[in-house]
Amino acid sequence: MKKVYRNASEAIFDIQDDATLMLGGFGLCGIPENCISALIEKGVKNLTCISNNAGVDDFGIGLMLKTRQVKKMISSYVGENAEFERQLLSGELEVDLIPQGTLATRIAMAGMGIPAFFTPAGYGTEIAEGKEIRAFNDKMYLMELALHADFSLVKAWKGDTLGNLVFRKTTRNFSVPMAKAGNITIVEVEELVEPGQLDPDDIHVPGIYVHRIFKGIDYEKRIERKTVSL
Amino acid sequence: MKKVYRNASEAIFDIQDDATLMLGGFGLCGIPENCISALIEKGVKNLTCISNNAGVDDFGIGLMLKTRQVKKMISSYVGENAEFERQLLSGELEVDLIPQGTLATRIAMAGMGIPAFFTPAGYGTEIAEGKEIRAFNDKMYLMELALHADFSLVKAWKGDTLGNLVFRKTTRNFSVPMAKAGNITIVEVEELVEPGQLDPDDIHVPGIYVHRIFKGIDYEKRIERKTVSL
Amino acid sequence: MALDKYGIAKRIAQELQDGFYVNLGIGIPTLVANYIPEGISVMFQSENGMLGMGPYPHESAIDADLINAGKETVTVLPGGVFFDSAESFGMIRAGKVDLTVLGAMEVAENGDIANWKIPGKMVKGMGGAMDLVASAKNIIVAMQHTNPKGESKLLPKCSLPLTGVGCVKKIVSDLGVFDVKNGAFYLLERAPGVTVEEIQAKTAGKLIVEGDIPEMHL
Amino acid sequence: MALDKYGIAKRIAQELQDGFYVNLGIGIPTLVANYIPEGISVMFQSENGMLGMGPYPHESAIDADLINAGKETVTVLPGGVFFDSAESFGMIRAGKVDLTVLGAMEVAENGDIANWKIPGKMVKGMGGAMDLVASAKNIIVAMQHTNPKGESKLLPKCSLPLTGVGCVKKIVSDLGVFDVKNGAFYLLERAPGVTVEEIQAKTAGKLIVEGDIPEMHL
Repeated sequence: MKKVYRNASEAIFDIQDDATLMLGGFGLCGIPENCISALIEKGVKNLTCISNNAGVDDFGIGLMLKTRQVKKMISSYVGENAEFERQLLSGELEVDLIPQGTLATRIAMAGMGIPAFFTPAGYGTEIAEGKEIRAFNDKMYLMELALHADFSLVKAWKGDTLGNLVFRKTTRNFSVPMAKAGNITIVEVEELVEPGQLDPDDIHVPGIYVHRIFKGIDYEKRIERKTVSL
Repeated sequence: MKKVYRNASEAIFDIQDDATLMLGGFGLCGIPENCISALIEKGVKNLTCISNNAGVDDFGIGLMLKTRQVKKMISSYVGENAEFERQLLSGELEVDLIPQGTLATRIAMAGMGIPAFFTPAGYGTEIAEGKEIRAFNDKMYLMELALHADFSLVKAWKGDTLGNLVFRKTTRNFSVPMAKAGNITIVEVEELVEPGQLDPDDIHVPGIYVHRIFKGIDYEKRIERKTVSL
Repeated sequence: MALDKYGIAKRIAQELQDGFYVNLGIGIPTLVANYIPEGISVMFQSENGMLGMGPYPHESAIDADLINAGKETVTVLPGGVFFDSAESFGMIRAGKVDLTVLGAMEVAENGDIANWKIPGKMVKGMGGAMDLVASAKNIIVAMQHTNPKGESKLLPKCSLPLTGVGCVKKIVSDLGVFDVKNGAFYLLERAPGVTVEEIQAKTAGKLIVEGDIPEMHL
Repeated sequence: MALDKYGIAKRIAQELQDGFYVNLGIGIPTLVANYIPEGISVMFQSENGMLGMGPYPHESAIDADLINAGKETVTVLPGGVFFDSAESFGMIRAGKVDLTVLGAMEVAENGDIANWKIPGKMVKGMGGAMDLVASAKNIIVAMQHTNPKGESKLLPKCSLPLTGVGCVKKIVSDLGVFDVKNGAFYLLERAPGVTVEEIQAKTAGKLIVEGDIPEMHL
C-alpha cells in the first residue's frame, strides 16, 4: 500500500483542466488549504468545484476564483466574496445551487454505491423542476442522484499511512462524505501517523476510501466570523 | 431530558403483542441480552423481529423462539438453531430473507429519512420479483424501501445519560443503523456515564436518536464459533 | 408596542419543552438560545455537524475547528457530539429534531414559506433551509410582520420563489403569535399594546380571530 | 491431480495484488489469507464491520466483541478499523473492495452464480452474498469443479435460484483456472497433472481452449 505522498503538489499531480473536484469543509472550517494552494500553483483551469461554500475573497476557494480557475461551483450557499459575485453576474462563473442536505446526501450516496434516492427537500419549489416526484406514505419526495467527482480533496486532523482518518470537532462536515465519494480521494492531514496509532474504534473514514495522503504544512485555519462571549 | 431507566423491564414497559422490533447484533456479537431476557419475562407474543440472525438454540433470539414469542423473522441468515428450523418447517414461524447489505441499508435509510433508494443487490434473482427495476449508468438496480420498526433494542458498550453511544470493535454491526432507525430506541450499555465523559469526536450514535437507556447486567457474551491460533 | 427582535426570540423560547432538540436559523432565531425557560433542558443542533451547541467562546477558547452553521465560532456543551453533514441532515430528515426556528421573507396562509431568493437580486443559495422546512416536525417562523415598505409578509400566497410548501405551523412576529392551519393565520396572542385591528390591517392573508385574544406574557 | 482446498486457496492467492482490499467468503476462500504472496500487503474486509482482519486469536486474546462474518473469533491488525454494517455494505456497493472471493454451487457461462438456495431444502439465507456479487469489481469463485454426484458445476445455465447475474469474472476449481467472458469459460491453466480432456469432460458449459494450456505453478 503506497498511499503516502510528500506534499500537495505531488499528491495532485494528475489533476487536469476540466476536472470535477469535491473540496471538503464548511465555510472556511476544515478546508484543504494545501491542496488549494497546489491547484493555484499548478494553474489548472475550467474546474468544476463541488463545495458547500466558495470561500472568501482572499482565502479558500476564493483564491481559485481570483485566478479564474473555476468554471462552475456546485454549492448550497455562496457569495461571501465580492469576486464571486462579480464573476457570476458577468457570466464568467456558473453556479448550481443545491439544498445543503441534498448536496451532502448525494455525495454520501456516491460513497455508498447508491445511484439514486428520494428526499423531501425542495418539493414544490423550483428545485423540483424536471425531477421525478413520488409519494411515500402520503408525503412527497424528489428523486435525486448520487454526485460523483474525479477527485475529492479533503483535510483531516490525523491520518495514518493506510489512509485511516480522524477529524476534529466540526471539521467533519462535508469532508467525511466527500472522502468516501471520490474516484480518487486525496487527503491532507495535520498529523500523519503509523498504522496502529489510531484507535480502530475511533476512525471516521476507513482507509479503503483514501487513495493518497500527505502531511500538510502551514495551516492558517482562517476564521470567517469570530464571535466571542465577554 | 429523562432518558435513563433502571433496568430492561422498565425500559421495555410499553412493548406489546404484535410489535415490530429491531434487535441489534450480528450472530451473538453485541446482542441486547438484557432486553431479550425482559421480553421473555414479559411474555409479549406475535413479535416481528428484524435482526440479521436469529440466535442459537439457547441464546439470543433463540430463547424467544423457544417461548414461541416470535411470529416473523426479517433476517439475512438464519437457521443456526434446530428450534428455528422446526418452527419454520411446521409453519409456526414466518421468515423474510433479505440480502444483508439491503437489510442494513434499508434500516440506515429509515434513520436518514430516506423512504426509498436503489441498490444492485438481487437484480436478476427472485429477490427482485415485484420490485421496480431501473438502470443508472448502464447498471441495473432495484428500488428498496426504508425499513422501520416500533422499537429498536440495541446494546452499546458505553453510553451517557443523554443517550450518546460508543461501541466496541465489531459490535457496531446492525446496532448502529438500528439505533438510528427506531421509532423508540432502547439501549442497554455496559457502562453508563455522565454527559461530558465521552469524547464528542468519538461518539458512534448521537443521543438524539436514543429515547431510553439503562445499564445492563450479567453480560454473558456467548461466543458462537470459538476459533483460535495455536 | 410591537416586539423588537429580542422580544420575538423571548416569546419563541416559551415554545421550548424539556428534552427538545432544536435547530435555530440565522438571525432572530439564534437569539432564542438566550431565553431558555428555567427548569428545562434543550439541546441545540447546528446543521454543520453538532449537537449540544453552547454559547460563543471566550476569547481564549476560540477554535477555528469549531463553528456553527452561521460560520460563527461557538462552544460545545458537556454531552455534545460532532458528526458530518450527511449524518446531520439524516437526523433532520428523519424527524429527530423536535423544533426548527427560522426566518422568512413571506409566509402564505397554507403554510408555504419563501426565504431564499429574490428575483433580480444576487442569489446566495438556500443553504439548509429547504431540507429543514421539508423535514422538520414543527416549524416556527420568527419574523417581522411587514417588510421595510410596510407590506404584509403574511400573505394569501407567496410571491417569491418558495423554500417549502405547507410546512409552517406557527409564526411569531413583532405583532403577535399565529397558528398556521386550515389555510389561514389564527391569531393566538397580541404583542403588548398591539390591537387586533392593527394586526388585521397588516395581515394580507386570511386572518382568523376567535374570541378574546390575550396579550402575550414575556 | 486435482487440487485440494488448500491448493485452490493457494492458486487464488496468486491473484492478490499489493494494496488490494479483499473480501473472503466462508469456506475455501477463508483459506486464501494463509497464502498471501511475499512482498505484497493486502487488507481483508469482513462484511460484519472490519478492515484489517487478522488471524484467529490466541486462546488468551479471545474477545466476544471481535468476530468475522463467519461468526468466528478473530483479531484486528495494526491499521485496522471497525464500522457498522451499513457502512460496510456501502463500501462494498461503491466498489471500494478490489476483490471478492466466494464459493458457488453453480456458475453459468454468462457469469451467473447460484450459491444460496436449493429448492426443497431448508434455506438459511443469502447473507451478504447477493450484495457482494452485485457490487464487487472483481469476483473469483473458489469451488469444486463437480458436485458430489460428479456433475459439472460450470454450466450453460444455472439450474438453482440465482445469487447474481453476469458477475463472475474468474473461477479457480480443483481442476483449473478459468476466465468467464463472452458467454464461455476460457481455460487458462490446468491443475498439475490434469488434462484438458478431463476438464472438457467435466465442464458442461461452453469451454474455450485456446492454444497450449499451461499447468499452474503453486
